[in-house]
Amino acid sequence: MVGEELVQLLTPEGERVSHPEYESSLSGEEILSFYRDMVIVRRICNEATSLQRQGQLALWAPVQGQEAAQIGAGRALAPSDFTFPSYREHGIAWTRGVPPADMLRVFRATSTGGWDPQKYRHNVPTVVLGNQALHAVGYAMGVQRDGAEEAVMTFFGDGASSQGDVLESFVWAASFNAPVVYILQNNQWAISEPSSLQAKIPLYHRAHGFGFPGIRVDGNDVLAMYEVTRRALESARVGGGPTLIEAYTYRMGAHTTSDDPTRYRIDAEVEMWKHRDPVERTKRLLTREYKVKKAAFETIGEEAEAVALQLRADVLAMDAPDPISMFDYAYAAEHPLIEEGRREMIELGISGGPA
Amino acid sequence: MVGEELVQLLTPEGERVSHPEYESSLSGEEILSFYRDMVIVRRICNEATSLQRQGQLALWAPVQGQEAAQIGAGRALAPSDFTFPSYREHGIAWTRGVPPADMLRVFRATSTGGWDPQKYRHNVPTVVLGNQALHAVGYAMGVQRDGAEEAVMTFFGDGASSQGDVLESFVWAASFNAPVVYILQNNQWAISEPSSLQAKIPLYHRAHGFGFPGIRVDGNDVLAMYEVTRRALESARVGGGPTLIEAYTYRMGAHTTSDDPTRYRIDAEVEMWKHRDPVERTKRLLTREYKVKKAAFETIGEEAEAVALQLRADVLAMDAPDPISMFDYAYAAEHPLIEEGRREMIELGISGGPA
Amino acid sequence: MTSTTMTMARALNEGLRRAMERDKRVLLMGEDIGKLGGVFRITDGLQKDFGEDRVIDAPLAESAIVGTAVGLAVRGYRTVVEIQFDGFVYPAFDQIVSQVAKLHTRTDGVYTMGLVIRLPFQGGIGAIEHHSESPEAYFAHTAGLRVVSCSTPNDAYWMIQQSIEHDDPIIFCEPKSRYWEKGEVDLDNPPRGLFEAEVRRAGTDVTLIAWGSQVKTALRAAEAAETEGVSAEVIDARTLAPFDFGPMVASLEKTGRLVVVQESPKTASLGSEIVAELSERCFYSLRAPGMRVSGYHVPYPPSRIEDAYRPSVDRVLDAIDRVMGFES
Amino acid sequence: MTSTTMTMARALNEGLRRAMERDKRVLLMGEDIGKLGGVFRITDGLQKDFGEDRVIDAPLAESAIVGTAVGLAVRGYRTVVEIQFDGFVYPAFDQIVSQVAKLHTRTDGVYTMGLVIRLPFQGGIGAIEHHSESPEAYFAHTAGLRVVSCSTPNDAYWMIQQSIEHDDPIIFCEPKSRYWEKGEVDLDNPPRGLFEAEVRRAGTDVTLIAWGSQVKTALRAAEAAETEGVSAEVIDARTLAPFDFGPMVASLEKTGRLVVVQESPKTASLGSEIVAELSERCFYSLRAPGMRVSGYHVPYPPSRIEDAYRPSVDRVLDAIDRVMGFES
Ligand SMILES: Cc1ncc(C[n+]2csc(CCOP(=O)(O)OP(=O)(O)O)c2C)c(N)n1
Ligand SMILES: Cc1ncc(C[n+]2csc(CCOP(=O)(O)OP(=O)(O)O)c2C)c(N)n1
Ligand SMILES: [Mg+2]
Ligand SMILES: [Mg+2]
Repeated sequence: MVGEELVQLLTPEGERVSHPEYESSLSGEEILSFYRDMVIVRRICNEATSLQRQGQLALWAPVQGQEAAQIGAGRALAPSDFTFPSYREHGIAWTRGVPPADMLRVFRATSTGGWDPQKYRHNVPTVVLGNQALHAVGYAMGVQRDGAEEAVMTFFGDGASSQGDVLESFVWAASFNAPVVYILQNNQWAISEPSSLQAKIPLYHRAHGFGFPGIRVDGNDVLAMYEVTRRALESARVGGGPTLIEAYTYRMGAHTTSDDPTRYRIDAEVEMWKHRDPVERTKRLLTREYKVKKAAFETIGEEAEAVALQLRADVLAMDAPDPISMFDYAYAAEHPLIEEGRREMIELGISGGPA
Repeated sequence: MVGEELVQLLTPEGERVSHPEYESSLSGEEILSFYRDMVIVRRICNEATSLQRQGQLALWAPVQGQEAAQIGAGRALAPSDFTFPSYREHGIAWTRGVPPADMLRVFRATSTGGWDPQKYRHNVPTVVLGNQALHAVGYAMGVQRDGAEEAVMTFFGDGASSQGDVLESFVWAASFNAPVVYILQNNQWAISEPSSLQAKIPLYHRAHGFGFPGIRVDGNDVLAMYEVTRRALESARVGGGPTLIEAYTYRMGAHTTSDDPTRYRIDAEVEMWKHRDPVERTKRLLTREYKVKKAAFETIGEEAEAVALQLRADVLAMDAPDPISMFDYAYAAEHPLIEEGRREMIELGISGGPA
Repeated sequence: MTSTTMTMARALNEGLRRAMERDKRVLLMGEDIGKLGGVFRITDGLQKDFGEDRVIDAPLAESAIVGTAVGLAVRGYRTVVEIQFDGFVYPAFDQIVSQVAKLHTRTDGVYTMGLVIRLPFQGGIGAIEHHSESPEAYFAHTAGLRVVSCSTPNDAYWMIQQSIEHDDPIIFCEPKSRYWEKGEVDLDNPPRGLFEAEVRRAGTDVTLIAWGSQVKTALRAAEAAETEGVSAEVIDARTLAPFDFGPMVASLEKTGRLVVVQESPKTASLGSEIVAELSERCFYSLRAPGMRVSGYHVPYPPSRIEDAYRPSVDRVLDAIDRVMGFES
Repeated sequence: MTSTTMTMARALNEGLRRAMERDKRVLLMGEDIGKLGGVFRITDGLQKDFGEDRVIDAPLAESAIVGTAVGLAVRGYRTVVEIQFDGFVYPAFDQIVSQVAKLHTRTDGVYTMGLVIRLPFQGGIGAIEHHSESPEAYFAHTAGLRVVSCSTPNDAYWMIQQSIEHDDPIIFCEPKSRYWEKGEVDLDNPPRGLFEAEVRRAGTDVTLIAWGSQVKTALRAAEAAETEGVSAEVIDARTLAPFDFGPMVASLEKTGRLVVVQESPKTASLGSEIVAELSERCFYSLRAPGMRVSGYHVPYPPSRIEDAYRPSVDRVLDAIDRVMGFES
């Protein structure tokens, strides 16, 4: 896996390696805070998985294994940047300040969005594979028209990379030199399909054919993810155009809690990737190089527990909305069929009326 | 325009040039027959244009300027290969044996197809940009399953190269190693949009990003088009997978007879391309190198006249179909709404009944 | 009142211009809409006057045209998208159905999808395949969208402006065969609200409902019926989703007879909707079942025989005869 | 007669297997249909038995899945396409509408588009967005296509085979919420033709028409109505395009009252079509207007409240009450 074409600054063993073009600009403190984010995101993910098992969520899409890809990319964002996620970007949501409970609303099936995308400058999840890539380019065209120094980031998987929308967005991003950074999380699988079905050569090459840079990064190396993303964002903000970053990583868990990965992949593969764990390698670096003490790690662990506890409480308190709320935002303006629906629901006693 | 990246074997002046990878395998006789094809296709095109001006066609999409791209590619096909054209492939249709009058049925608006695609192994035109690229890959997957040594060729323009269907087809062709040869006729314009709007770097690079060869050929050089296409087809037939050939050429005429190119392009550009004319340069080669005499050219000119004369007669004899024919092939099996429609049409006296 | 005569094409052009002057966040995007002014010249001269940043020639990819317009809407822009012909809207269908129609809901109203998708639709211009379709039912069926259609230059001028100002996404259907017909345009006052139907001709025996290019067919059928002693009222639906059923009900209460004239195939069409809904709302008034005169259930035929496919005055008269004769 | 009990999921699996055994040119294509057997396990074990050449895991691109199936049809193959969920069919809409529906016509019948597009549809499984849609009206409205839906394991087993053998392209709608319900399957004889409706319950006062998962809702409503003294006939439409109106007309001539139960929004829906067509065919028999119980005109809501969106027994009973009370 490691080769000339993969940007890596930190080995699975937690050792630094140098790269001709990138070097880490992060202080020990910053790395620790990245580590903290990763631990918390993993804890959120585990809590969500257990909430799902307990019947409190309809579904969950675990992010485990991809924490470095997301925290590295997410921490490189400026507050004024804007992000268009797919459905597994819990780590990105965390870096954008989305409350963990809000991330779970879609999965508790009480909402199709979950948070105020304008407040966090992070759009709600897009489930139809690839749709969001075009939104990102369009938004970026708006940034250009506003003369703003902002970048836009969007996310998709190795599977979604085959969708026409993603590929058309490459055409457009190149044509309009749009300030977009694509984070392609190649987690090796699209449900049961290996990434080799979507591409016979490394996915980051796609960008070159459209005329913009594509880079493969060790997606389990939070230092490399951060540096490569930061540079791409900076370039985008000042008119350098789009970049495709392929975060080479692994989905440690199931596709979703509905999935059974034993049907299509072997344990040995998962085992191999355990050795490349993004959280562990960062911890090793912190321990050895920055002499971070056990106590500090424990504090972070406790913090993560607290987040999980709060999350659980928040989720359990999350009731199904009043059915009549389905009419609230179908249209911005008045609509006779909405009036008719509301009326019928009240007449049938399904709802007492609008809140 | 000429550069390392462009395969050219014959200059606009009609002089041979050598290329490190390709050389012409054609005899003088063969080149003369290619020339003949180009002349006839151009004559067909001119006749169609004047038929349109005289109100005999609803529309015409001129191919003038692209004769070498199409005759070079088309003559490289084996009879058992299969082709999926767009709407401007009159030269390809000619090489496949489609009667010229049949090519005009769509434009006389008496048919939405025009010929028997199975007989000529050449599908009827596809008007929705890019759709045909996927059909070609699917057909090629069928070829693979049949264990046949056949290749599939499909055509699209610089504009259509931006469509999701074309790009998805690249994913699939690469993934299944499908025996497909793509002929991208970059004629510099998509109606009023210059090809620079669709891509900031040469279009043939797209293929590389998907993991298969892309080659730019002087599309006005019939020798180069033939050699490059032939090799791509041979490779495809024996499991070598897809190739993208960008034929760098020029649409000398209007997009269609409805178009007014003076609104978006300057005369000087058209003038420049006149000097690169595909027919003239072949004639120069034949004259100088093969000592082809004026009489031989005249014979071909007469042949082309005869084709045009016959075409005109055939088109004028082409009546509007009986309206009731619209029900003939909407479905393969019985359908109550078809029966209802037929009945109504007869009752209203619009038709006397099925033929 | 300033009033002037112009074609529908020109009226749309002027309407777009006014909307762009009024609001800097209005953009136009589509294929060949810049220098060429669009294949129908609806955007003629607008790129010259408003610049390439506001009148955007798009790479040839309809899903991208609509998808980027969604992103622009998130950024606060209002994009008027031109789809070159009806038959080329389908590559954008996913973005329209999954995103344009739903993002307002999904964000609890944070984002308004104030985008207008202009669709030259219906047949009658002798075009080749895919240039003559009537896809309005697909969009009307889709919750989250609105669909309107103009049939006169005056409506074109005002409805395009009203659509751009409206906060919900609108599929704006333009009857391409009427682009070059002239009519009076009142430059000061809109004829009515965007979501209102209009009675184009008063009558007492039968109600004809049509939209876009078929309004004219209905009017001509009404004239022909008059000579046979039948008084037909003609309603231009104008808003196709939601329908403005009020004037339709009022008319049916008077006439008791209904004929819908549309170019799309009949099955699960807007005609089906009108007949179904009015059969409910006017059950006691209806003296005959509502009839639909529609395109046949076949792919749009070669245009040399399109006149036999599209509703004709004869076919409408035949339907009028049938509803008039029903009680006998 | 060999008969056995199985789930609808299993019945589809067995039906596919039989079709593949019978005809080597039958292929399956879709996302995750190989090792995984599809997210609903409908193709479980088929790749193992028929090989990767006949059961093809597709790259994630629906337009390509359908577009390549068109190419395979040109080559003489019959491809059964699995769309993973209803809401993911839209990226393929263009290929379906512009190619699948039209290539037979365009080639004067030279190519038959013998492909089947399997669509797990309708809601009721507590899923997230885009996994619960009812897009059947889009396809029924499209000339050149046929649409069918099964509601029992026996129908599933036979209808999938009949669809594969049929020469026109078929959108095969599978009610995903019923995949795991069991029923008797007759392995020897098909229950009836593919394009025939079926009376699932005889009754005399009101006709309920439904398809897919809503057949069960209608049957339960009929039972509940029985206790209130109303005898409801339930017709499973089975074929949605074209509809088999014969049994519907026969039923209405008896009952004079019509309620259609569907999950899609009401506007320009199949329910609209049924009401419009039957109001014409049964004008004198109808004692009340046909009613539609439908999904509301909103994007499919979060599934915690989907029960309020989908037709419920209560809503059907309410509609029955309304048609029963109409003449009073
Ligand atoms: C257009 C569309 N088709 C199918 C699906 C169903 N689906 C959801 S996730 C998924 C796999 C995506 O894989 P990938 O893009 O690699 O992302 P990952 O799940 O690995 O993060 C599929 C097929 C979908 N959401 N959208
Ligand atoms: C999906 C789709 N969108 C739009 C059109 C309308 N249209 C027809 S030809 C054309 C330009 C195509 O340009 P190019 O692909 O370069 O081919 P060329 O005409 O130059 O041969 C356009 C926009 C179409 N046919 N299909
Ligand atoms: Mg993946
Ligand atoms: Mg071109």
